[in-house]
Amino acid sequence: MNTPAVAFVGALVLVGIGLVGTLTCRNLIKVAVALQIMMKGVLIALVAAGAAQGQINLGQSLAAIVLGVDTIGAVILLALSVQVRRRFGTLDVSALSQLRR
Amino acid sequence: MNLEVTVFILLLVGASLCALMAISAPQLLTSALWLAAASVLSALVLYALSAPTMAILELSVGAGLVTILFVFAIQYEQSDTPASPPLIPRLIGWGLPLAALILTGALILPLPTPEQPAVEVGTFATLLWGSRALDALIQVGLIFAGTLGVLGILSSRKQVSMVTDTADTAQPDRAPLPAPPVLEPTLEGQEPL
Amino acid sequence: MNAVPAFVWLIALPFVGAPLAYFSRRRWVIFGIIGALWVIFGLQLLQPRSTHYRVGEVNLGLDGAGVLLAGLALTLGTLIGVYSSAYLKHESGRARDRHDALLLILIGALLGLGCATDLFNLWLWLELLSGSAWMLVAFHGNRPAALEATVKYVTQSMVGSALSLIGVALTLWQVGSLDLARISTAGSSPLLLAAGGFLVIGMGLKAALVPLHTWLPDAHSQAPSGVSALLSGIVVEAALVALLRLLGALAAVEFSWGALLIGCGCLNLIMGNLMALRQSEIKRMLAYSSVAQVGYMLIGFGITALSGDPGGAQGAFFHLITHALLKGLAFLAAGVMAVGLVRPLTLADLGGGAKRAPLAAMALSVAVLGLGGLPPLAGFMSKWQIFVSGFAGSPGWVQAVVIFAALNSVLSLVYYAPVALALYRQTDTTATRVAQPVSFSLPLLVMLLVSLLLGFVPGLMETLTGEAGAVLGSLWVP
Amino acid sequence: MNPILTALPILIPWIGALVIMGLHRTRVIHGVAVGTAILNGIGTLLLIPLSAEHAQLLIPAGQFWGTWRFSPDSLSALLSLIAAIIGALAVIFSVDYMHGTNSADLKRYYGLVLLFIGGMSGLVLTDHLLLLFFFWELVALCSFALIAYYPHNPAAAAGGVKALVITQIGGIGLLIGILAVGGTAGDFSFKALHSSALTPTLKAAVGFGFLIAAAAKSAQFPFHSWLPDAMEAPTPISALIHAATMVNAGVYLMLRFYPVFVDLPGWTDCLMLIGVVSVLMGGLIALLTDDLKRVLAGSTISQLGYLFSAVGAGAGAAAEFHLLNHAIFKGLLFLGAGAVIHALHTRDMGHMGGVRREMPLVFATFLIGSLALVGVPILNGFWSKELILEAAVSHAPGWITGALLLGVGITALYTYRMVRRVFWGRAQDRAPVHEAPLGMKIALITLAGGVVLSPLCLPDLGVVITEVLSAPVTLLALGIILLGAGIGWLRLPISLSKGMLQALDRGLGLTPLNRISVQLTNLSAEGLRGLHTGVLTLNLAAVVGALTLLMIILLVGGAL
Repeated sequence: MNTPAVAFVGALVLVGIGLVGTLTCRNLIKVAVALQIMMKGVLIALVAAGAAQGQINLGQSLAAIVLGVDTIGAVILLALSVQVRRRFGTLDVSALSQLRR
Repeated sequence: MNLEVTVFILLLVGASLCALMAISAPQLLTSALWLAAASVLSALVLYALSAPTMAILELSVGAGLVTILFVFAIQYEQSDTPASPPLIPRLIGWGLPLAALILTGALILPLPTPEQPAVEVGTFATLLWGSRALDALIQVGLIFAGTLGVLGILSSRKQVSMVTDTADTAQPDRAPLPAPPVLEPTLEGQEPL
Repeated sequence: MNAVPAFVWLIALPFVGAPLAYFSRRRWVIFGIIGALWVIFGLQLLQPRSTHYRVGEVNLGLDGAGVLLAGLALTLGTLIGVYSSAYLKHESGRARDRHDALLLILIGALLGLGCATDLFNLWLWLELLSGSAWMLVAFHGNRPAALEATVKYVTQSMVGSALSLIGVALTLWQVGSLDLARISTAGSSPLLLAAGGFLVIGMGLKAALVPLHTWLPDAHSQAPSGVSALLSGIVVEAALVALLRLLGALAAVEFSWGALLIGCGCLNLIMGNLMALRQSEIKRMLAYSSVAQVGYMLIGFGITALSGDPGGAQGAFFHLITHALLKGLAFLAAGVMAVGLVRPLTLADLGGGAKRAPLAAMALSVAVLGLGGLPPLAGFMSKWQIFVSGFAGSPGWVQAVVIFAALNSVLSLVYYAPVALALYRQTDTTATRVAQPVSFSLPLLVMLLVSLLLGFVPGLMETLTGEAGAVLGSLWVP
Repeated sequence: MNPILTALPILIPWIGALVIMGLHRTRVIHGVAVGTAILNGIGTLLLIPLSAEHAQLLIPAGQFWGTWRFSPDSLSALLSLIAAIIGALAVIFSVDYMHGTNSADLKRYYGLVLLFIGGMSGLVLTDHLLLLFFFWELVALCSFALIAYYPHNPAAAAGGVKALVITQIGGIGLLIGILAVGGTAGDFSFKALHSSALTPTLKAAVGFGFLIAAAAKSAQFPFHSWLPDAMEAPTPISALIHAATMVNAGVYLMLRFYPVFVDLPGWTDCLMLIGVVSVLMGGLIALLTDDLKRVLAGSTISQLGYLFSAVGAGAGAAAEFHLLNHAIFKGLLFLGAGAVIHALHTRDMGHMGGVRREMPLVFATFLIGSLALVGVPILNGFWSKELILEAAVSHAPGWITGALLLGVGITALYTYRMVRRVFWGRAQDRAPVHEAPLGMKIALITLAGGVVLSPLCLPDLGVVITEVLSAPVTLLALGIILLGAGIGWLRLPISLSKGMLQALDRGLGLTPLNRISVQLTNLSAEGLRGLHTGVLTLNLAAVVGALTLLMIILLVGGAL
């Protein structure tokens, strides 16, 4: 196995850990942390895919844009959690379940 | 297995461990710091993949800016939510992603080496600002939308004090129907069909 | 560099316009920009189709499907812009400016999405689309329910984005390019198969495939009514078109994507209908019914993917149009009905609706009955086209699916019919007619008339849907 | 004659409906409605010469629709006339019946009635399968809205939705049939059904699809349960839609396409079986209920069952004749019942009785209608029912004839019971009532005249008379009628066996099946709603679960 392949597998593991985090964490901010971990995995995966094709700079530029998008997502999610804390008094996602059925 | 691959594996295992710590740490602040650590290690992975620009970006934005945001949000909240058990059984929470991962692995491994990798023309800058200029521009639009949205979300406290949770539009002709003062939908206890 | 075709301006204008609308703080700016968009769109229609424009390495191309999406986005966008003038009358000026700017960005994202021919570009447009949609759902961020809906929408969307990006990375690994045309010539490989899987989940989340739909009923019922109309009418469907475009590029992969789509369609139908059956909140019921209606489109597109016959896609595109009109109409009318209510609009509140707001009542009942597929309303005509293509020369199980879908439209009548009934059975004797502002009645009237017209003269859209269907059909030639 | 006149029976009522939408004063609305209905009756008469000269109205309607073709023949002219004339009488009747309604509700009422009358004419006149489906659904929509007409009655809303849903389920049969025909022959004219492109399997699908649609529309077993619930409609509506016209649409469909499907194995047997079971089921429903209108509804199911059996036995002409007669006498019975209900403000026969003296005209006309329903000679029901029985004797298996004869007895029994309970006996704790007003009288007398005179329409009346009078089955039927009425007169302890009858009704009526399927749908809907927990974590778990599942599918499907 060459290095990009190793990196890609590692990236998938990171995405998997992120998924585990979104499923096991109850705190909204921790869910945001888990999403960040997923995105780290995605960045590595994109760059590794570019590297495998000898197009490392293509992979880099895609990853740079994804990094921007993902940062905006994180900011929005954090702003939302600030608001959630204000309205619901807690960050526990189980409190956010009034829209049910 | 040569040295290069070993270094890679070590870095990735380190990043994964940090990630695991981040999602299992009881304190939010610890969690954010572990995330920063994972970010630094992934930046190293990126560097090792000979993507130095991206590594620097990840270090500054991913490990720096985002961590600051997280810490800010956590400090702002001052919340020390005690660790509560997850909402779904741990077996599912761990098992489902693991199963997805294994199945994906079964599908794609071993990752084939492309037969004739294209020879790349241009540097990171020319690619980002030349070839993918459109994407960069769309990203600017996204940043604008996100900023507006965050402004909206964070400013809604003022509206509450002004409008006091009444209605989205007021129609003076029609008195509001008797309703609970809260805005939660009343979904319980419906009449059957 | 070749001459810049008109549609590039079409895409660019909203991004210039959005800050302009936000910072100028004048409401007419948004209408000016939308008017300019219409002019450019008209000019573009005069030009030959499938024009291309390169920005760097990324190709933009306007084909039949793009024209259809653009036309629909502009129509709905204009009407909702008008509608919101009255709907947002009591909001603060800043909030309204924000709404307008985000609306423009949403329209721009829809226009761009229709033109994308590059996988990553497609993903990014979709991201922009959902980004502006999130923020519009969060418009009533001071309400806990809206906040909750936004949190779910954002989080689930982001998981979807991450999963689609894994698909993008896998494709890049295998093909070395992200151009959809290049990908379609790459042949079959397990990597592309896995990439397809990740992309179906990631983009399917935004297109509300069951069981990835859980964000939809919450978000669509909590957004302001005009925004719900846009979200249900076109945003979800645009994601579906994006998904189909990239699946079309993966057509050479040895897997029956068509069967997968049809299967998902059946799931969407039954799940959406059964969930909508017991809802008492009108907007939530409409949101669930969108899940079901996406099912019809999935079946239509799936038939094309299965056999390469463009008829199914044509029917699905027609259904996309009629659904956008009817569901948009239903949400707008429900918004008019809900005026002055503190809590969500329920079925019980509709009593005497025909007396209070005759036009809105008419619009809502035509919309729900049309969605339920009663001939000769537009909703029947589009379902009919899908059924016809599914029946002619398809394998037996597809015909069974068609019968299943037809049965489902009866099921949907069980929850649609009471809405129409409640409006006209005037239990609320105290109801008096409430004068409606023009900005409420005008969009309702336009959509009502157009949807009625489409029911009686379904041929009107034939060129449009035919071209769009042919675009998707050509990808799936066996 | 100009073929454009063919469109009159559709256009006159629709234009009238549009005009009514713009009116405000109730008196004017009544007037315009009656005027339109009468004008429509006259306009529809033109169909007789038009059908004689095989007029064809062709309207090119674009690529999707093809050519709209309206071509009246004797069958469609007959049905269109029934719709127009009974429609006109129902509208005249409504002037009194709907007296005192506010103008908004009245506009809705007359608008829908007129829309319905036009739709019904369109349904029988068109020669275009898709257009047929359009009219088919249009009349269902009108029926739905009119059943649910009364604002404060939740049973009305439920009955309306039930009728709509059940006829829609049947409508799928029609839809599938049309899909198959249009998909293979590429043409929606009725001729396309004869196209050689239709393979035998496909043809069978079309035939049985149409059969399901017809059974649902005509409230035949096992789809009959909507008709009794539809009795929440205003009574003129029950007379018009649920006795005289719309329920006949199914019979029309069968009559129209009988030549196409007669060779399908099992098709005619199925038709006869449905008919026979409906005859008995309907009779049972009529026998078991205390609600006057439900008795009539059960009777309608039962009489339509005779029509189905007759079509199945190949006696198309007899079926057409009975269809006409049934429309007249059942329309009469419903309007008479409406007059009584209007006066007494109840539908429960337990609270009636003794109306005979107070409403002599209503009583006389109702009696004529009842005798015709039972099949007493020389009234119209007698001739057509005997013709059907005769056809059954010669073309159907013996047990079917037996069941039909049993149905004759049950008819006599429940009719006797109904007339006795409403008109004889003592007036129980109720205010005295007066004879029906003028508009009602006009409608009742006209229809009663029709009951006596309609056999005269038959071109070969002499042949029919000799045929019927010489057939042994006629005597047998008359004997059974006497027996049935005698059981009623003796008041034999039906109540003792009522439990048994109810069990039979429940078992055969598939009410449990019906209820179970409704409950199953509701339960699954409720159960699924539980799945939407609204908890983010679980939503995300569903996403990851879907990813896992899809990966399994891809692994398996990609390996194949």
